[in-house]
Amino acid sequence: MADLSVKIGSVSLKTPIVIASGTWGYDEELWRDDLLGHVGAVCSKAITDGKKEGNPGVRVWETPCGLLNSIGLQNTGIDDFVDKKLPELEGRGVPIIANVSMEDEKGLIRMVERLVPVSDRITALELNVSCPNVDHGCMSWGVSPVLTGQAVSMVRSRWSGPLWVKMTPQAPDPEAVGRAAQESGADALVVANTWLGMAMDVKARKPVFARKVAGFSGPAVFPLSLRLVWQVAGAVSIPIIGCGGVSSWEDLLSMVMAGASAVEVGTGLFRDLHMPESICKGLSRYMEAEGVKHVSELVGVAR
Amino acid sequence: MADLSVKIGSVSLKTPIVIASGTWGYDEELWRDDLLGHVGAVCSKAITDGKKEGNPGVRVWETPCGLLNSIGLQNTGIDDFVDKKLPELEGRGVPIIANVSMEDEKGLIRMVERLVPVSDRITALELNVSCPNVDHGCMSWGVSPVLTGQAVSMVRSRWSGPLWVKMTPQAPDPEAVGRAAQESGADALVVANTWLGMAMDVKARKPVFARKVAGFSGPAVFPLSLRLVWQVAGAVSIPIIGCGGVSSWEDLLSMVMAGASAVEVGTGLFRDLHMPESICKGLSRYMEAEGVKHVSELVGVAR
Amino acid sequence: MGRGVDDYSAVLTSVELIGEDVVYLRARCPELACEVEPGQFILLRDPAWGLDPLLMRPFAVAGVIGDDIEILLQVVGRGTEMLAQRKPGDPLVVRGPMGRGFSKPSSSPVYVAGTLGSAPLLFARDRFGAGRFVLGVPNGRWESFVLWLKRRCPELEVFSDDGSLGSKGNSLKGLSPDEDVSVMACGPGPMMAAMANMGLKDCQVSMESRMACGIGACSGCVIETSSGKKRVCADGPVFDLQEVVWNG
Amino acid sequence: MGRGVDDYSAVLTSVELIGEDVVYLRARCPELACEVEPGQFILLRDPAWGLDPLLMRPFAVAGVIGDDIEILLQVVGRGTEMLAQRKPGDPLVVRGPMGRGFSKPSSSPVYVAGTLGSAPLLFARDRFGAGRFVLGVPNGRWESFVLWLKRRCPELEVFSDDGSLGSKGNSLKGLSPDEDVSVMACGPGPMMAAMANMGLKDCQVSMESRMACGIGACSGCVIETSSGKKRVCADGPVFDLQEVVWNG
Ligand SMILES: Cc1cc2nc3c(=O)[nH]c(=O)nc-3n(C[C@H](O)[C@H](O)[C@H](O)COP(=O)(O)OP(=O)(O)OC[C@H]3O[C@@H](n4cnc5c(N)ncnc54)[C@H](O)[C@@H]3O)c2cc1C
Ligand SMILES: Cc1cc2nc3c(=O)[nH]c(=O)nc-3n(C[C@H](O)[C@H](O)[C@H](O)COP(=O)(O)OP(=O)(O)OC[C@H]3O[C@@H](n4cnc5c(N)ncnc54)[C@H](O)[C@@H]3O)c2cc1C
Ligand SMILES: Cc1cc2nc3c(=O)[nH]c(=O)nc-3n(C[C@H](O)[C@H](O)[C@H](O)COP(=O)(O)O)c2cc1C
Ligand SMILES: Cc1cc2nc3c(=O)[nH]c(=O)nc-3n(C[C@H](O)[C@H](O)[C@H](O)COP(=O)(O)O)c2cc1C
Ligand code: FES
Ligand code: FES
Repeated sequence: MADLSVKIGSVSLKTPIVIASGTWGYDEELWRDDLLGHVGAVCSKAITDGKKEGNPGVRVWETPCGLLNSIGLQNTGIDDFVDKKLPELEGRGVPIIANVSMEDEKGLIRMVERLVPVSDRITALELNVSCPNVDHGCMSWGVSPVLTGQAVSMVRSRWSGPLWVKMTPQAPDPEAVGRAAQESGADALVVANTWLGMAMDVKARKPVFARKVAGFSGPAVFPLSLRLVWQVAGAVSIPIIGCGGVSSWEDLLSMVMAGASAVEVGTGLFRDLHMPESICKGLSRYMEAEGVKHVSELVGVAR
Repeated sequence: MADLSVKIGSVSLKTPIVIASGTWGYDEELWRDDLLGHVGAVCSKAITDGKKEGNPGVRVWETPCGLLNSIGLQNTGIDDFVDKKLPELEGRGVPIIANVSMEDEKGLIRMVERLVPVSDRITALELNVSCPNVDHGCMSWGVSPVLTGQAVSMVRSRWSGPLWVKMTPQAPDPEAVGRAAQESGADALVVANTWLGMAMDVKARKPVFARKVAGFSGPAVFPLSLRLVWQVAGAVSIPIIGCGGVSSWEDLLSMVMAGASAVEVGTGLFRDLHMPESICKGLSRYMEAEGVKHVSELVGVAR
Repeated sequence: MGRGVDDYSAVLTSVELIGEDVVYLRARCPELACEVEPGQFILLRDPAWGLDPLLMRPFAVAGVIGDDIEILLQVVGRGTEMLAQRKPGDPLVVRGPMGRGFSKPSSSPVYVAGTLGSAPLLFARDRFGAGRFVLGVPNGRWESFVLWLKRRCPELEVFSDDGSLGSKGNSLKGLSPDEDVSVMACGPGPMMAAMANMGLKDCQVSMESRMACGIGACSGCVIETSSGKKRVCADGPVFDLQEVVWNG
Repeated sequence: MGRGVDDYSAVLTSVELIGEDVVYLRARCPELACEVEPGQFILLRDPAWGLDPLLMRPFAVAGVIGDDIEILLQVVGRGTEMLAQRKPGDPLVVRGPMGRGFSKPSSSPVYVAGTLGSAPLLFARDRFGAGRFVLGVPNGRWESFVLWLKRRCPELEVFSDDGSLGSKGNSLKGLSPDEDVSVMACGPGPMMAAMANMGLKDCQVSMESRMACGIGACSGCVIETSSGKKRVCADGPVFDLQEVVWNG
């Protein structure tokens, strides 16, 4: 196997594949080496200040090559994450990215302050200003360059470790949001969270989801995410982590050639638990055939 | 078969299925009744003032459940359309929608003036301010409420027949664009043209398309289009024609329940020439089972 | 009773139409067959599919025969329709064994099934022994399914809504909260809600819900319980009847 | 020579591996078999696929036997891989007959093929009669394909780039612009560009291009010609060699 390790700023990962937030669980049986052996890091489910029940009603819906979800940030809150989850995750041998979901300023600050003392156990903080599945906060920060900049600054002034910002594809001007995040001190950009989609229950004559719209992910959205990675990579100088629909080594390479240093994968795993392994194998074969020593040599080559 | 006829403003169509611009040809053998018998109308390929060669290089690319295209408005120009194509199309028994592509004001005005004398042969004028596959004009008008309003006014002051405006999903504020089109005199909105996507040729290490980005259509985008129809239908009072990824009668019904009066279909036809027939059969069965007399009873019921 | 959480290649060894739109599948998958417990489920995908349908489909394990697992599959949509058309010898991708199954009954077992809900209960009966086995079906279109089930489970008591098969009426009539039995049930929501209303004390129910991952990763399949939202795929699918909030 | 432009249900009647990654398919489709002309093509889709792969795949018709059409298919990507795994009895969706085929040769025919380019030429040979049939292949891995073709076409002249099959070198060596022959060719772009440079006067070439609709509706498959962009699927796939702009 070729050397697949990558660096995202100061963060070293053994492969360019990170499991995206909300698509992996804390249950011990999911952390076996044969499942995560080819994964560079795992993002936690979104963490909010308080515990959240998440959304009622149907939460997942299949679409052609895609998935709509309306989980609504269900999680046990920052205190439980720091006090219970993190200690459990320790010793499982996989780097953890803490996905911190912006709701309001006070909550964000408290979450960061809770994380600072355990920063040595967290590979990076992923600031989530992009969840489309809650009514207030989150995505309404990420669509605006000014608000994104404010949110990033708030974290940056308290958090000295690696700081990733997970953008929303709903931003009318994603380049401006990316630049604002960079100028406010982000170390990397995750491009991007889910797209805004919808499904109809034609039998019931009403929208499938209680909140009507839902987050859209999976292979269907790949051409959109790739375009977004291309756009944002042209506007910033910090590393980019591509996210949205990656399901093959060709997808990963496409993102990398467009300017991403690594990718996050989510929905594809639901279909194939061994996807990270197949991606690594395909990538490795490609690199050996093409005489590529490090993935970094390929970053942005198509630009 | 149930009565599937619909009215879009003053336009009556025998079924709610319109073939989308750029996805049907002028060749005679495509106009057989067994292919178009279940189609309410056919949109012409985009018409521009002068003849256009279209884009070089790869023009179509398959993605998971989707299609990227970069045709680039290849067409023989307004004069050829009026002088040659329209007479050919006459007597083929299918209503024709003229898709007129905005490039600049002068060209648009000349095109409309050429169409006015033959307005009796054109069921509606579909103003295309949304093609993503050319460098200047078109989509740059459609992303802006102000420019969309200007373009619509220019046509409206000269064209007294039915006027549809085909929007772009790339508009940062689609509700505002829809309202601007309505206020400037549009009779209906087509929601929407293709999404902006991209593909990478990993072997060649460069983007597949010469223009890098391309228009994204097909079943993959359906959840996005449905959401857009829902949004725009909530903002305007003129009829909406849903477009993007429709490939089944359930898709059509979803669009209708979200507020569309009819749909346009394109990419789905490439996969199944008999799709309009299957959609009509499914819709008919549904209406009979549910005691629905007219499609119009279902418009917006999910809102 | 562990969750395996892995994807395996399996081979279909038998495909049999056993009712209107109901198919019996047998698939060779030794890794699973030796591990799976009654009440656990698996997810299926056809490797010949492209990326659509995208997600795997969940099915209860209806029994184990040597290296094979048994499944009863009702065609209700595109995924099940495509799966039902497969032939012996065709490959399948199988994920499992998933979820927490039935606990060993503490007194004599009673099985209560609505149509396809009989699948996990057949497996439970194989392991925990025969007892009353009550089946409710809507109408006479279920006749061949009922005949098939009866060969497998001769003590089957059949109820149908319209009386065209077995006794007319509600399959729950014969149940009483005072009996000292361990009930295991699987069927439509209203049937199980009715059981909850009867106040059955010792009753385990196997639940269904739309799933994306099936492994406990996405929180997509939660149901409401007295101790908050729980994932059907990882915390269930078997729950205590009284724990489930039926109007959640 | 009409374009049929319709989708039909066909049934595979034969599937045979005839070379490394090359499969011979025969499908019963009477509507097409009675109409199709040499040089025309069809599009294929497996009805067992979901919506992915989305588009149909184009293939030349390699012959007609009664109600059946013949196809030679090389596995090069996911669609062809999935099609190659189908078995006799499986259904297919077929669109066609598509495009404009070869015109009747005006003098004695010469067929020039690069690997799979032999498919439409086999059909042309069936209709227009035998003549020189030149085949170019890269290397010895094409041996079983060449043997298969030779049984079908005993006059086959084989050239290989590395000399491991037939004569070493360029299959075009024996061609001359002065001969009074009607050449029909199908193969990789460079081969056909080289023929254009030789100045062959009477030469029809069958072209390939990525397609979306295959019926002339999308303008996705255009190539550059001396009279502007033309659609391979509707204006071709057979063009006059001199009409095609080879660096377009
Ligand atoms: C734990 C569990 C055990 C099950 N056991 C059986 C069994 O033994 N036999 C059997 O026939 N069926 C069983 N089902 C139901 C079966 O999973 C669904 O009928 C099937 O997924 C429908 O797929 P489809 O593509 O045909 O339908 P579609 O409606 O086309 O499916 C679309 C989507 O909805 C999901 N979905 C639809 N209905 C259900 C449902 N009721 N439950 C979960 N997801 C659904 C599908 O997985 C898919 O993601 C079980 C479901 C669960 C959750
Ligand atoms: C007129 C015509 C006749 C053909 N005849 C034959 C034949 O007789 N035998 C044979 O083996 N092949 C033939 N081909 C090529 C064949 O269509 C492609 O190899 C096939 O479509 C590849 O599909 P895939 O899914 O395996 O590859 P992928 O690369 O996975 O396909 C992805 C997409 O690219 C398109 N595509 C890829 N390569 C080509 C290509 N060379 N031409 C057109 N579209 C392509 C596919 O249709 C699909 O849309 C012909 C092509 C054309 C245009
Ligand atoms: C079920 C589900 C839950 C998700 N939860 C979160 C979340 O809590 N926080 C977050 O930032 N993103 C969340 N996402 C988005 C994913 O992390 C990822 O950005 C998105 O799914 C696109 O990638 P994919 O196409 O590979 O899945 C979720 C996605 C899914 C499908
Ligand atoms: C090959 C192709 C060419 C197209 N050309 C045009 C065009 O000329 N004018 C236009 O308004 N839309 C054009 N479109 C967009 C379609 O009309 C339609 O809006 C879009 O494809 C979404 O619908 P669908 O998913 O059903 O294809 C084109 C789409 C395709 C796939
Ligand atoms: S289906 Fe994902 S948690 Fe249960
Ligand atoms: S493939 Fe659509 S015009 Fe040729």
